[in-house]
Formats: sequence, structure tokens, C-alpha cells
Amino acid sequence: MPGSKSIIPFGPQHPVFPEPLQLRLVLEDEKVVEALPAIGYVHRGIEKLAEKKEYTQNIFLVERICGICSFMHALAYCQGIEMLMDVTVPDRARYLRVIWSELHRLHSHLLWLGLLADSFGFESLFMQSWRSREAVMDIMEATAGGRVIISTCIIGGVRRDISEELMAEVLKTVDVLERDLEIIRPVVFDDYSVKQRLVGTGRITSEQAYDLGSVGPVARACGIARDFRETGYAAYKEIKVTPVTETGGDAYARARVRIREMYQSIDIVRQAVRDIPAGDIAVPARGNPEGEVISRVEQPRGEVIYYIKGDGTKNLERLRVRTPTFANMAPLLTMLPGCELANVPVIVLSIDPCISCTER
Amino acid sequence: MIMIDPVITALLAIFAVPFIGAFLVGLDRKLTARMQSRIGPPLLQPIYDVIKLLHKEPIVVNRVQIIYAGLHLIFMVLCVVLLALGQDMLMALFILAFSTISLILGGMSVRSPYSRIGSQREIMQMLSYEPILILMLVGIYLINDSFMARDILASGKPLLLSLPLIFPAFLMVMAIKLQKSPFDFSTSHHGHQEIIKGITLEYSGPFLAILEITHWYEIFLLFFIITMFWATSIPVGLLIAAVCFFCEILLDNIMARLTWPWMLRFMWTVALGLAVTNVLWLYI
Amino acid sequence: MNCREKSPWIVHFNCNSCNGCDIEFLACLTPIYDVERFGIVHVGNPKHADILVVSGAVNHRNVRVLKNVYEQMPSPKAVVALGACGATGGIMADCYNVLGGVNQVIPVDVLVPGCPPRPEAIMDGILQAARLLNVHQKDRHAGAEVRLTLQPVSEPEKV
Amino acid sequence: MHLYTFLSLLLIFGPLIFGLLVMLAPGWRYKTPVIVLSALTIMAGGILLALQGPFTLSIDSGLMKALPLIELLILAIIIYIGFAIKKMLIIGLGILQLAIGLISDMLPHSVQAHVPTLKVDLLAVIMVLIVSVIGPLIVMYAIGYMKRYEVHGPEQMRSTGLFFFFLIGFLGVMNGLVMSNDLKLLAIFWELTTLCSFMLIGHDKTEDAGESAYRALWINSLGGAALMLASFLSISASGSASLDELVAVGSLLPLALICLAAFTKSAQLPFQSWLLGAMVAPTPVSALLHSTTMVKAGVYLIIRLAPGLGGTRMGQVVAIAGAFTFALASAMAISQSNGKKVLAYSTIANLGLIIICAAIHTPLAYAAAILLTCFHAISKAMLFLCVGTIEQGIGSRDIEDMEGLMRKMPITTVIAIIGMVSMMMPPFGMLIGKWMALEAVIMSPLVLFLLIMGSALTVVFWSKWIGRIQTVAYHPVYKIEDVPFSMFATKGVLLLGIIAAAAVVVPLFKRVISPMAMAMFSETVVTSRSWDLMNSASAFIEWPLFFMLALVVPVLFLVVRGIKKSHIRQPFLCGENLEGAKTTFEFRTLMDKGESARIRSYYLNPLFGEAHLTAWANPIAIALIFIMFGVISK
Amino acid sequence: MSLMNTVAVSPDRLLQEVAGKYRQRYRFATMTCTDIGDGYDILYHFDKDYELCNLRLYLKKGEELPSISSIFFAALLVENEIKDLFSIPIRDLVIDYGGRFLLTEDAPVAPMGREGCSRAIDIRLQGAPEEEDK
Amino acid sequence: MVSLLKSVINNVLRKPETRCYPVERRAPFAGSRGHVEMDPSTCTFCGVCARKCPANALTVSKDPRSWTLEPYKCIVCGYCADICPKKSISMNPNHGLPGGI
Ligand code: SF4
Ligand code: SF4
Ligand code: SF4
Ligand code: SF4
Ligand code: SF4
Ligand code: SF4
Ligand code: SF4
Ligand code: SF4
Repeated sequence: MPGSKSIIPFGPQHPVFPEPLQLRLVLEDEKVVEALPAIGYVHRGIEKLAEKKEYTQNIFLVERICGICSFMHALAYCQGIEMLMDVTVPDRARYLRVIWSELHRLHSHLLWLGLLADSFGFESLFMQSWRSREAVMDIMEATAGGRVIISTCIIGGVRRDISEELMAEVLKTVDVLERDLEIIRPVVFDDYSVKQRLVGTGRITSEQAYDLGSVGPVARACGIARDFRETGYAAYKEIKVTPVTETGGDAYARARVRIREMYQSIDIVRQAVRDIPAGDIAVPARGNPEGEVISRVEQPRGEVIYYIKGDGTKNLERLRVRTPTFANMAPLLTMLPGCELANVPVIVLSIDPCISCTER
Repeated sequence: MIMIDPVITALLAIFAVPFIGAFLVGLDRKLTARMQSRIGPPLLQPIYDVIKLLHKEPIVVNRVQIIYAGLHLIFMVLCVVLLALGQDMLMALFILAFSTISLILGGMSVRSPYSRIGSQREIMQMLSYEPILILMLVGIYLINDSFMARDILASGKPLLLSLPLIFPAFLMVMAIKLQKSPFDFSTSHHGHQEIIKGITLEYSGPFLAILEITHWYEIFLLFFIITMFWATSIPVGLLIAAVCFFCEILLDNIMARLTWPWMLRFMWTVALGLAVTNVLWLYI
Repeated sequence: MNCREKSPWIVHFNCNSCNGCDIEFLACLTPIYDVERFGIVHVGNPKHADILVVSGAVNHRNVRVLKNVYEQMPSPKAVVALGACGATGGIMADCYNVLGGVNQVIPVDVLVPGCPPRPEAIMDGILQAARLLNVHQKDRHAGAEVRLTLQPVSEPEKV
Repeated sequence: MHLYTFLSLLLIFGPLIFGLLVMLAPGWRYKTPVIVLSALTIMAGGILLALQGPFTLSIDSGLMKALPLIELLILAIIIYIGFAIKKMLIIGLGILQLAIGLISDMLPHSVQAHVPTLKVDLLAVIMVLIVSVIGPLIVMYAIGYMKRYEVHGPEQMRSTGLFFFFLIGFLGVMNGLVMSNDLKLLAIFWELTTLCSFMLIGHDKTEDAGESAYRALWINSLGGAALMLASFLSISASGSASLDELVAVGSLLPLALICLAAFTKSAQLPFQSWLLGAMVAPTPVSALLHSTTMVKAGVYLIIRLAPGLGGTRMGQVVAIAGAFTFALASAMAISQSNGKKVLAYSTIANLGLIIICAAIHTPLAYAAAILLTCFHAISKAMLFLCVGTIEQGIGSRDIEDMEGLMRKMPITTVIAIIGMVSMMMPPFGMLIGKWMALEAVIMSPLVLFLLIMGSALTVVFWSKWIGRIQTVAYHPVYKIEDVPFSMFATKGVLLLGIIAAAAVVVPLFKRVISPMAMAMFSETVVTSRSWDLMNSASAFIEWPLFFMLALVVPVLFLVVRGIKKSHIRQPFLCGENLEGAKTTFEFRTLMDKGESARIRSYYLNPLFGEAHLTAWANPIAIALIFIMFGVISK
Repeated sequence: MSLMNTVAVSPDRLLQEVAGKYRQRYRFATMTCTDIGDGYDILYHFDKDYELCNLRLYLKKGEELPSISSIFFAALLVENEIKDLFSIPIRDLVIDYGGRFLLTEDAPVAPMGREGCSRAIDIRLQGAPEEEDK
Repeated sequence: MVSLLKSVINNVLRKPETRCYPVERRAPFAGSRGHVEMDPSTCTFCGVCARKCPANALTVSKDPRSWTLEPYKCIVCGYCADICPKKSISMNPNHGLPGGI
């Protein structure tokens, strides 16, 4: 019978979603019985554009697949091209890449926490985490010249070095951050109201998470110890990373994973700053890429997969990006049915979605 | 207040109260900002906002919603005037409820999903606080033998001493009415949420201004009721009200918004439990 | 007293942005920048807003959303386009699904350069738009709606 | 013959005769004028009687001798019905009543010359007014309704003549019921109402209707048996069959039995199921049962007996039972999407409220009970008539289907909204009644608590419903409704009645109800506080303020007029409004398809679901009835 | 340089192979489709313990591709995407967006194909004063 | 339970963190990429920058000698500054100013 269920559009222009995405929700009272996404609001066609631009220009393009973990996009791309062209990156550059990667992870996780807090109306927590994030943004601008899209990674190394004094600043920043995290951590871990909203929300089993191909914190919150940094790209060869895992499989576990990862990132930055060798920051790369390769990098949201196919010209034949949110979309679709309307944004944000890279 | 000519009191209530309310709202925003380590808007920001809204294009989804916005305001003014005149509080509360019902109906009169969800949630909010308000009045009645506001002001002993449990319950009601965390379900006055601006979503321009002005009256009303808990000495009453107001803002800033089923459970157990216990104690 | 300038409420629409501009816009709300000092509130819905802040370029699917959001705002209203994408499409201008800057669809008042612009730049842009609200009072209050049509163009020129 | 003798005979037997005439009149051409004439006659009779004022009437004992025979006849019919529908329960109850009746007839009657058979006091006058003014309106409404019903309904429903006979006859029976002071007579009318309602509920002859009619019959027969037993006990104890005597003596067992009977008739928990089932009947029947007849008989009886209950512990239990019904029925109404069922639950709840007031029995409560009875009758009658019209207009009584009704049937919708508003908002009488009730019960905590919860719940379902039907789309095109004149006019009269009632509530209170209460309590010592309350309640200082409200509303309308077409914009659908959609609530979604956004009202089934609430509420209600009997022995 | 662990597979063997991967506890990572002129080079990437394993399928233009979304639910998104961007008919998708997943009705058709997009749309702004307002 | 209480109270007591932007401007970080500047005295109008600019924001022509930047197209990546053989292009650390149309 018509009218027996409620149907509403959730998005695309919706203030809890920073990015346009429509969920077509079917509700019973306020219980979601069906949720289907309609996307395409940020599809640009970057993969095609990348075939038209020179492979060196593409660095700036892939950084703009997503502004949040732009550096890691550039990193994955450059690593792929380097593999194709057999370039060995100098050690100092590898360490610098790690430092910027981890700073990106820190800013991304803080940003996510703020958005999550916003989704359950915790304005102060949003303010607190974004305020702490500014420290990262500042150090990013100081070291790289840009706040969000830093454009420091190039083929064969990095564009900029971090001086001794700035290294000290970096350490200072992570110290400040660690202190701030001590304010934030108990709020997420123990606060009654936050736990009320997160515990049990959007729960999936470890089995489901595995089968549906989830990556990053979504997988790790289900106890799947997968973190591509373990395989040792860049300087992760020297700086060992153990995946942070939780077993709850719900929004709370995902939040815990990310908070704990921030501590881990702080640690990695410290190690990298301590161990960074002196030397060149880039080697020149000559010629054009040829052949096909897959390059993978662990982004804040999980593992990104770059497939690069070059035909020996300046232009690539194919560039394909599988971003982490793309992989986490299927798990998200299984989390939504059965939840309360009020938890829809919480669940969506608990996977830390990035639509712009999902659609490219 | 009761001594003055009722007409003057009524006029005062109609014209001075919104400014007090606006000031409180401004203070609220300022304090909230400070709690988040921000500077925040100027104290008179609410007034700027409303003047701006009044000058905007009056767009609506349908004409009916305007009537409800008007009723919302008028009932609220009526309620404030009644209280200011020291009239029957039970009647005043009924009228307050109609003000809210007008808002609910206004939200439902447009076929906009978010506005409707907001209305339904507002109904749930009413359902959870209305019994407590009435129980509060019952408590007052049992003490003063009267529902008249003026009798409370005239009575010798502070209400707070006889209604120690109803007072916290009322503060919870106040948090709902002020749309503060952990409540704030129907309008999302603070921050964003799943239903955007809920019940007020489809009001814009001057009509949104009407709702905002009504909110000013409402804030004053709540302040007034708290003050009544220590009506024997107005300064003490005001101090208590100020402290409560501050605590509400503090609470808003240290808690996430929960969900309305939680609210219904909480209000019908904890708050109602407090109120009922207190009232029963008065019977004995 | 100029209340319009003192209380610009914002609705933000992310058109095609890479999130860079978005997060810098959101950063404006946070304690360090705190645009609420200027009475700016991020209301999140067009019916309450005075200024529409758009980040990113326009694509085929979000063009209609952008248009609807704009039309649902009460006059006077102003539009700020953030970043290279919002102004011209920036680096994305040649993508097949990108139609170009926001001003292809709705009248834009302020362009903020950068990719992404810094929060300070965004603040400059929004404040400038707030000042423009008074100017627009006459121009757009009259109900001269902007109507858009999509016209197929024969020659395929985009990548 | 005095005028009032004539009037009372007219009001009691007239309807039966008129009903017969209608039944015999062939075809609508003849039926319609007969119905209208008889309705107007009854109405005139009722008003004249009211103007005559209170009186008593003794019928000579010779005539009274015939009573047992009539009673026998009625019971025989019931038993026959029991055989006809093969229900042992009915037969059993019938035989039980028969037995009690026969035994009580054996008892030696003391001479009761001074006891009037019919006693028309102010209360009865008010009841007669309700029955014979609102009742005929419903009957007239039924003309239009049944004309359509015949056309659209299945074959077996076409016994319209019989239908009108019972419909009109019901009014006479009800008039008799409220006037009679003799317990035997009362019992006869009581059985007759049961019988009438059985026939009317079963009118459709569908399986559903049969089932519901049967349920109504057995539950009410149970009440009938209780009433018989009460009258037997009363007669055997005091030797008098007068209702006055029963109250004056105040022996509790008969009173309790009569309360039980009233509970069944007024569909209080746990007897609510028959009234809900009765919704299958054509809507005029529901309107009649709910507003003027049948269920009102129950509360009338309790109000009548109130002096006997007042101050007793049993009275408190009755009040609690009423309050329990009030709260629970209100809660159950929330989970209903069937409009008629919501109305039914609301009726049950309001009857509970009246019972509370009657059982508390303070002057204020008494006044509240009477006020509530009046206002409820008018508002409910009108609401049912509206739902009937809506049902015929849109083919559904589901509230969710009433979306956009404002466009399809604007006039009915507005009337219905006013009706619903009159159930809960000022300046209408229901609210004032409720307010007085609240003040009245303030000394009984449990009742008070249930009353508060119930009131809060009431608001929920009314506002949901109003919210649903009042929605107007963007640039609506209103249709002119096609509603028969009779259906339209009767609603109009009732609407005027509601507004008039609201306007005259103060004089009505001061002139009629207040004196009644005063007369009722003249012998008892009245504590000063109650009278203070009466004064404060009757003073209504707030009226000037409502006057102000009345001034402001036109201003609002002016504002509304000022809105130009260009100011009307589409609703917010997250920006995905479908361009050029005929309706404004369509949005684009998957695959660029359009779909209309819709939000059902919340029915909160997990919380207020009928089934599971009933599952624990009925046992509690039964327990309360046991307690009611239990406290007598203490 | 070419990809490691790559096995060629024919369209009719595809589902069997993929089901085999599922049994071996491989996870679906993604698919890559490249237009190589006369047909499509489609890669299925599976992952287990950081090791990728790829299936390479050559699909002639105009042929239909069976969906693997009934085996790996996660594949439905990328399959819908490929359906959009290359206009490859894919059968038996568990949720089929019918070519309107990323692209809308006015968008170019098969933009990732060799020929580029086959249709382009320009958008014009017309500031028309208030006229028919239905 | 209410873990943010302490920091919220602290915030009230301390000076707000806000930088009063238009009034109080922080000096940009050295080496920050604010906007593009070109020194016409050294430029040879070779056009390398225009060819390499990923956003096609530059147009250079030898005859007549012109060098044009579309500021609203420029993604401030600084690639042109890196690649210019004459080092005529530099990145000014101050951000570009918003403008109308
Ligand atoms: S997940 Fe994608 S869009 Fe999101 S931050 Fe990472 S790369 Fe960017
Ligand atoms: S809820 Fe009221 S007091 Fe609080 S910010 Fe909003 S308007 Fe102000
Ligand atoms: S005209 Fe402008 S300055 Fe004056 S009150 Fe209105 S908005 Fe404010
Ligand atoms: S202008 Fe730059 S930062 Fe902004 S959306 Fe476009 S690419 Fe992203
Ligand atoms: S300095 Fe300027 S911006 Fe800062 S608080 Fe004062 S007025 Fe506001
Ligand atoms: S590359 Fe340098 S020298 Fe050549 S045109 Fe550009 S700015 Fe001038
Ligand atoms: S900074 Fe980048 S985008 Fe801007 S002109 Fe230079 S190369 Fe082009
Ligand atoms: S501010 Fe703008 S115009 Fe000026 S040099 Fe920089 S980019 Fe060019």
C-alpha cells in the first residue's frame, strides 16, 4: 500500500555531510529499513584527464583527487612512476615522505573526529579537535608551503627539505598535539553521551568486514590487522608499524582505532625526525614511464591502490585509482539498514567517507 | 510587580521581555563561544539577526505556516503576560503548550520531510516534559494552596526548599526547551544534525524572525520560573537562575546530543521519578 | 546600524570540490578563525541563508542541486565561489564531467583565489560578500529569478 | 395531561413510532421528509422539555405491572438471538438475567407512591438535550450518508429502513434511560440500548460486523446482568426500586455492580473491545454510539450515583479505574492509524475522565463531569461525521491516506480541524473541563498522575492527525467537495454548536452547572477551598486575553494575504527537488528518477502498540474491578 | 614491466575463477578497465595478506560482461562505475544503477572510451526576468 | 563521565584562542605558496612555464611579449616557479585577494 513507509532524501545538500552524497532512506517511524546511495555529485573525470596531462603534471592532479590526504595520493602516484622508471629515492626523501604522510594522517583524523562530533551535535568536541588540528596545519605550511595540498612529493623524491630548526618545530608540534590528545582521548573513550551514540552503532562482524573488502580503520576496528605500512614502503621499512586493532566492529571501535593511530603517528613522526639521515632529497628521473604497475599506500582511511599504465610517452595510457572509501562503501551499505535515523550520519561518518576520491 | 497597574505590567511584559530574552540569547552565544575558546559574536547579535531576518524576502512553502508562526508567538506572549500578571499558572502552562503545538502544526503543514520529522520529535519532547511541568505545578499547589503565580510570589517560604527534587527535573525540562544538548532534537538550534533545522527549516526571513522572537520570550519565561523557586528574595532568585543558566550552557558544551528515544526513557524515569517522589513527599 | 552586514548566515554547498576548499571553509568556523565574531553562522540550509558559499566546480549532476539551493534562498543573497575550481574549474576545467566555474550557473559575487584558499582568504571573501548584500537588496529583491537551461552543444570539445 | 408528561412520552415513544414510519416509507423520496420531520420533532421536544425545567412524573402502578412482561420479552429476544447466532455465552447471560429478573419480581414490593417513576432533574435535562439535539442531527446526516452507502456498499447492506428504525428508536430508548428513576425501568431501557446497538453494529452483515455485534452484545449483557443484580439487591434491601433511594441508602454492593455495568457500557478498560469493534458499523452509528447514546449511558449512571460514591473508598477505586482507562486509552490511540479507531480510543479516554470526575465527587469535579459530557458529545459527534464524510470522499479511514485532504475536501477538513482543536485547545470547553478536573483531583495522587500522563498523550495523537490533514501543497488547487446537503448542513450546525458552546461556557457554568453543583452539595459541609476554586475557575480572568487572540488572528490573515505567488518556493529536499514537478515534494534519486518524499507520522508501535499495551493493561483493569468489589467488604 | 600474479581468463570462465578466489579467502580489491581499441582490457584485482592476484580478461566491444557482484558484493560499485564510464553492458548486477551511477542524463556517454566522450553539453545562463510562474 | 568539563572551564577562564584576523594579521610562513609573482625584467617569454602549468593558468607569447596569469585558475602549485629557467617566477607568501566578477 502506498504511503506505508516514509521515504526521504538524505543529501546531497545536507549540512552533516561535508560532501554531496544522497542516501535514499526508507524509514519506519525513525528506523531505517533501506538505504541506497545515489552518488555522482562530485564525479569529475580525473582518470581521463590524467591521460591527457603529462605524467609530471599529474602529481598536482592526483593531489586534488582529494584534498585531505593529498600528499598520500601524490606519494602513491610517485612511487608507482618510480617503480616503472626504476628510480631509487634517496633515504632522506623517504623519511620526509613519512613525516608528511603522518602529519597528514594526524590532520585527517582530527578533522574526521570533528566531523563525527558534529554529526552527534557535540560542538565543543568539534571545536576542540579542529583547534588542535590547526597546529598540524601550521607546521605543514611552515615545512611545505601549503596548508592542505602541500605539493611536496615529486618523482624521484621530494621538492623541499625540512631544516633543522623546522624539525625542532615539528617535534614541538607533535608534543602540543599529544597534550591536546590527552584532552580528546577521554572524551571519545569514556564520555557517557559519546559512548551512548557510538557503542553498538553501525556494527559489522569481522567476517562481514573481511568479505566486503573493508580497509583501513573500518577493517581494523573489526580486528582485521591490516595496515599497508607494514609492508614497508618509503621509510616504513625502518620504522616498524604494527596495525592498531579493536574488536568491537562498531563506530566506537572505529573511533578508538583512529584516536590510537594518532598516538602512533606522533610516535612515527618522532622516530622519523630522530633517525632521518642527511643527504639528497631527490634524484632526477629521466625518460618516460612504460609498462604497468600497481602502487599501494596506507592512507588515513585505508589503503589506496594506484594502477598506472604507461606507454613510453609523456602521457600515461591509463591511471586508475581505487580509493579507500570506495572499498568501504559496501560495508557502509550493510551497516545502515536497521539503524535509527539519528544514527545515519554517525554511521556514515564513522567510516570517514571521502566522496571526492570515491568518484574522482 | 503585582503592585503596578496590570495594564502597565502587561505592556512591560510584551515589550521589555523580548529584549531581556535577546540579551540572554546573546549571552548564551557569547558564553558558548568562550567555552570553545572563541571570541564569539557581539552581545547584541541576536537583535542584528532578527532585524536582518525581518528585512528579508518573505518566502514560504505555503501560506498556512505563517498563521501557525503567528499563533506560536501570540500564545507565548499570552503565557508571559499571564505569569507577569500573577495569574493561574496552570492556565499559563496550558497556553505554553498551545504555543508549542502551533509550532508543531506549522512544521507539519508543509510537506517537507525534515520539517515533519522535526514536528514529530517536538511532539515527543512535549510528551516527555509536559507531565513534569504539571507535576511541578501540583507541587506548588500543594504548598501554596493555589495555582496563582502571585500567591507564590507573596508566600513566605522559598519553593526550592519544598521542591528540591522537582527543581532538577525542571532544569532538565529547561534543557529541552532551550534546545540544548543532550536534547535539541527537533530544531537543531545548535550545530547540525540529521534533520538540518528540523521544525524551523521551512520558515525563513520574517517568519523565522517571529520564531526567534518567540524563543526570546520563552527564555525569559524559563528564567522567570526558575526565579520563582526563590521568590522571597528576588536577587537570590536571579542568582539561582543565572547559575542554572550557566550550567545549562556548560552542559550543552560537554555533552553530545543523544536521541529522542533516550530522552523519552530518561525523562519518564529519572525526571518523572524525581518529580513524583517530590510530590508524594508533599502529600505526606 | 547595518544588520545585513552584521549577520550574514551561510549555507555551504560542495559542488565538485576535492575537499581542500571545504575543510578550509570549515576551518573558518573553528576557534582560531572564529567567523562567528562577524555574526556569521553556518546554517546549513538555503532557506535561512544569506550567503551561498560554493566550493568546487559544477558538474552535470550537481548543477541542478546548486540551482535549487540558490533559488531557495531568500533575497537579498550573495554567492561566494571558493578556490580555482569554483571560479573557473581550476585544474579540473578540462575534465569531461566538469562544466566550469560556479558562475556558469548562478551569478557569483566574490571569487576567492587559491587551491585551496587559506581560511583568511575565505574570510576576506565572505566579508566582502556580506558588504555586497546591501547592494543586492535593490537588484535581486525584485524577484528576478535566475533561470537556467541546459543547451546541448553539438561539437564535442571536452576530453 | 401536563405538557411535560406529553413531552416525556413524545421523547421516549415518539422516536420508536417515527422509526417505524421511516421503515415503512418506501424509497428515499418518502423516507427523507419523514426522517427530517421526525428529527426536527424530537429536537423541538427536547428543547421544550429543557425549557420546562426539572420535573418528576409518577406512572400509575397499573402500568408498572406490565414492566416485568416487557422485560421478559426483551430477554427472550436476547436469548433468541443467542440461539440464532449459536453463542452459548449470550444464551447463558440472557438466562442469568432472566433468572435474576424473575426472582426480583417475586419479591414483595413496598408501596412506592411517593417515588416518582420518571425523574427529570437538571442532569437529566442536560442529557435529554444532548440526546435529542445532537442525536437527530446525526440521524439527518445519515440520510446523505446512507444514500451513498447503499450505492457503494455490498448487496446485503441494503436494509436501510431497519437501520433508520433502530437509529431513531435508539434516541427514544436513551431518553427513557436518562429519565427513569425506577431501577426496573432503567434496566429495561438498558437492555434496549444493548439490543439497538447490536442491531446497528451488525448492520453490514459481514463476518466482521457479526463478530463485533456479538462482542458488543455479550459485553453489554454482562453489564445488564450486573445491573439486574444491583436492582435485585437494592430492592431486597430497602424495598424500593428507586434510583434516588439507592443513592440515599448508599449501600455499596449495588453501587459497585452498577459501576461495573456502567464500565461495560462506557467501554472502560477491560471492556473496551466492543466499542473498537463497533467501528465496522456505518459512521452515523459510531457517531451516535460515541457522542449521545450508549456509552454516555454508562457515565450518566455514574454521575447519577456520584453522591453515593463520593468520599467512599470505592469511589476512589472507581476514580483510579477511570484514570487508568484515560491514560491507557490515550496511549493506545497513539499507535492507531485508523481514524475511527483513534476517535474510539479518544472516546474511551474521555469517558474515563468523566468517570474520574464523577467518582471524585467534589463540586468542582461534578461540574467538570457535566461540562465534559456536554462538550465531548458535540465535538465527538462532529468528528465522527467528518470522518464519515472523509471516508466516503477518499475511500479510506486511514489517517495516512488523509494527506492532502485540505485540497480534496477543504471544508470538511477545516471543520475536522476545528473539531480536533476543540478537543484540546482553548477556548474550547474540553480544555476547561480538563483543567477543572486537574484542579479537582489534586488531592488523589495516583489519579492525578494518570490524568497528567493521559493529557500529555492526548495531545500527541490529535496533533499528529491535525498535522496530517492540514497540509496544503504548493499553489494548491482546491476542489469543490461533492457532499450531500444533509451531511454538510449537520456538520455545520454542530460546528456552530461547538463555537457557541465555547462562547457561552462562562454563563453556562455560572447559570446552570454551578447551581447544579451547589444544589447537589447543599446538605454536605463544603470546605471553603473547593468554593474558592469554583470561583477562580468561573471567573476566567483570561477571557480578555483570548479576546486579544481573536483580534490578532485577522491580522495574521492579512499578513498571509500579502504573500505573493513568487514568494512561495519549493520545500527543502536537500537540493534535489525535481524540476518542473507537478508536486513539490518529489526529489531526484537513484538513476535520476523522481520519487515523492513522504514522512509517515510516528505510531511508536514498540512503545504504544495496541496489542502489547492491552496485554498488560487489561489484567490491571480487571484487578481494579476486583479491588472495587474488595473494598466494599472492608 | 608488467603486473605480477596475473592470470588471463575468458569471460565464460570468469565466474568460476572468481568463485575460486572467494573460496581461497581472497578479498575483492577493485577492477580496472582500459579501452584498448577493439576491446577492453579488464583486470580484476584480488588481495590476500597484502599480495595482489589479478585476473585479466579481454572483452570484445559489444559483448556483455557477467557481474561478479553476486559473489563479491563489494564489486557492485566498481561494476556500476565501469558500466557508466565505458558503456559496457554488465549483466546480473545485484543493484543496477542502469548507467546512472556516476553520470547523469546530460553527461557525456562512455567518457572513458578511446574516442573520448561522444556528447558534450554546454550550460548557459539566462537571466530572464519574472515571466510565466506556474 | 563528562570528560570535557575541565577543558571547557579552562577555556572560559583563559583568553580565547581566536586570532582576530582582519585586525591582527599573522606574518605568513616563509616559503609559503601564497600567490604567483613574475619579475618581467628577467623573463625571456620562453613559454616553458605556460606549457608546464598543470592548470593552464598561464599564457605567454613572444610576440607581442606578454605573460598572463589567470589568478582564479592558478592552483598555486609553484611548478612554474620550479621550472622557469630564468627563475623569474616566485611565490609570494601572502595569499591572493578575493575579487568580484
Ligand atoms: S579517502 Fe580519498 S578523498 Fe578521502 S582523504 Fe583519502 S584520498 Fe582523499
Ligand atoms: S538555543 Fe536559543 S539561546 Fe541558544 S543559541 Fe539558539 S537562540 Fe540562542
Ligand atoms: S535597513 Fe539595513 S541597516 Fe537598516 S535595519 Fe535593515 S538591515 Fe539593518
Ligand atoms: S580549488 Fe583546489 S582545493 Fe579547492 S576544490 Fe578545487 S582542487 Fe580542491
Ligand atoms: S578585534 Fe575585531 S575581530 Fe577581533 S574580536 Fe575585536 S572586533 Fe572582533
Ligand atoms: S618560464 Fe620563466 S622565463 Fe620563461 S616565460 Fe615563464 S616566466 Fe618567463
Ligand atoms: S602556480 Fe601552478 S598553477 Fe599557478 S601558474 Fe604556476 S604552475 Fe600554473
Ligand atoms: S595577487 Fe593575483 S594578480 Fe597579483 S600577482 Fe598574485 S596572482 Fe597575480
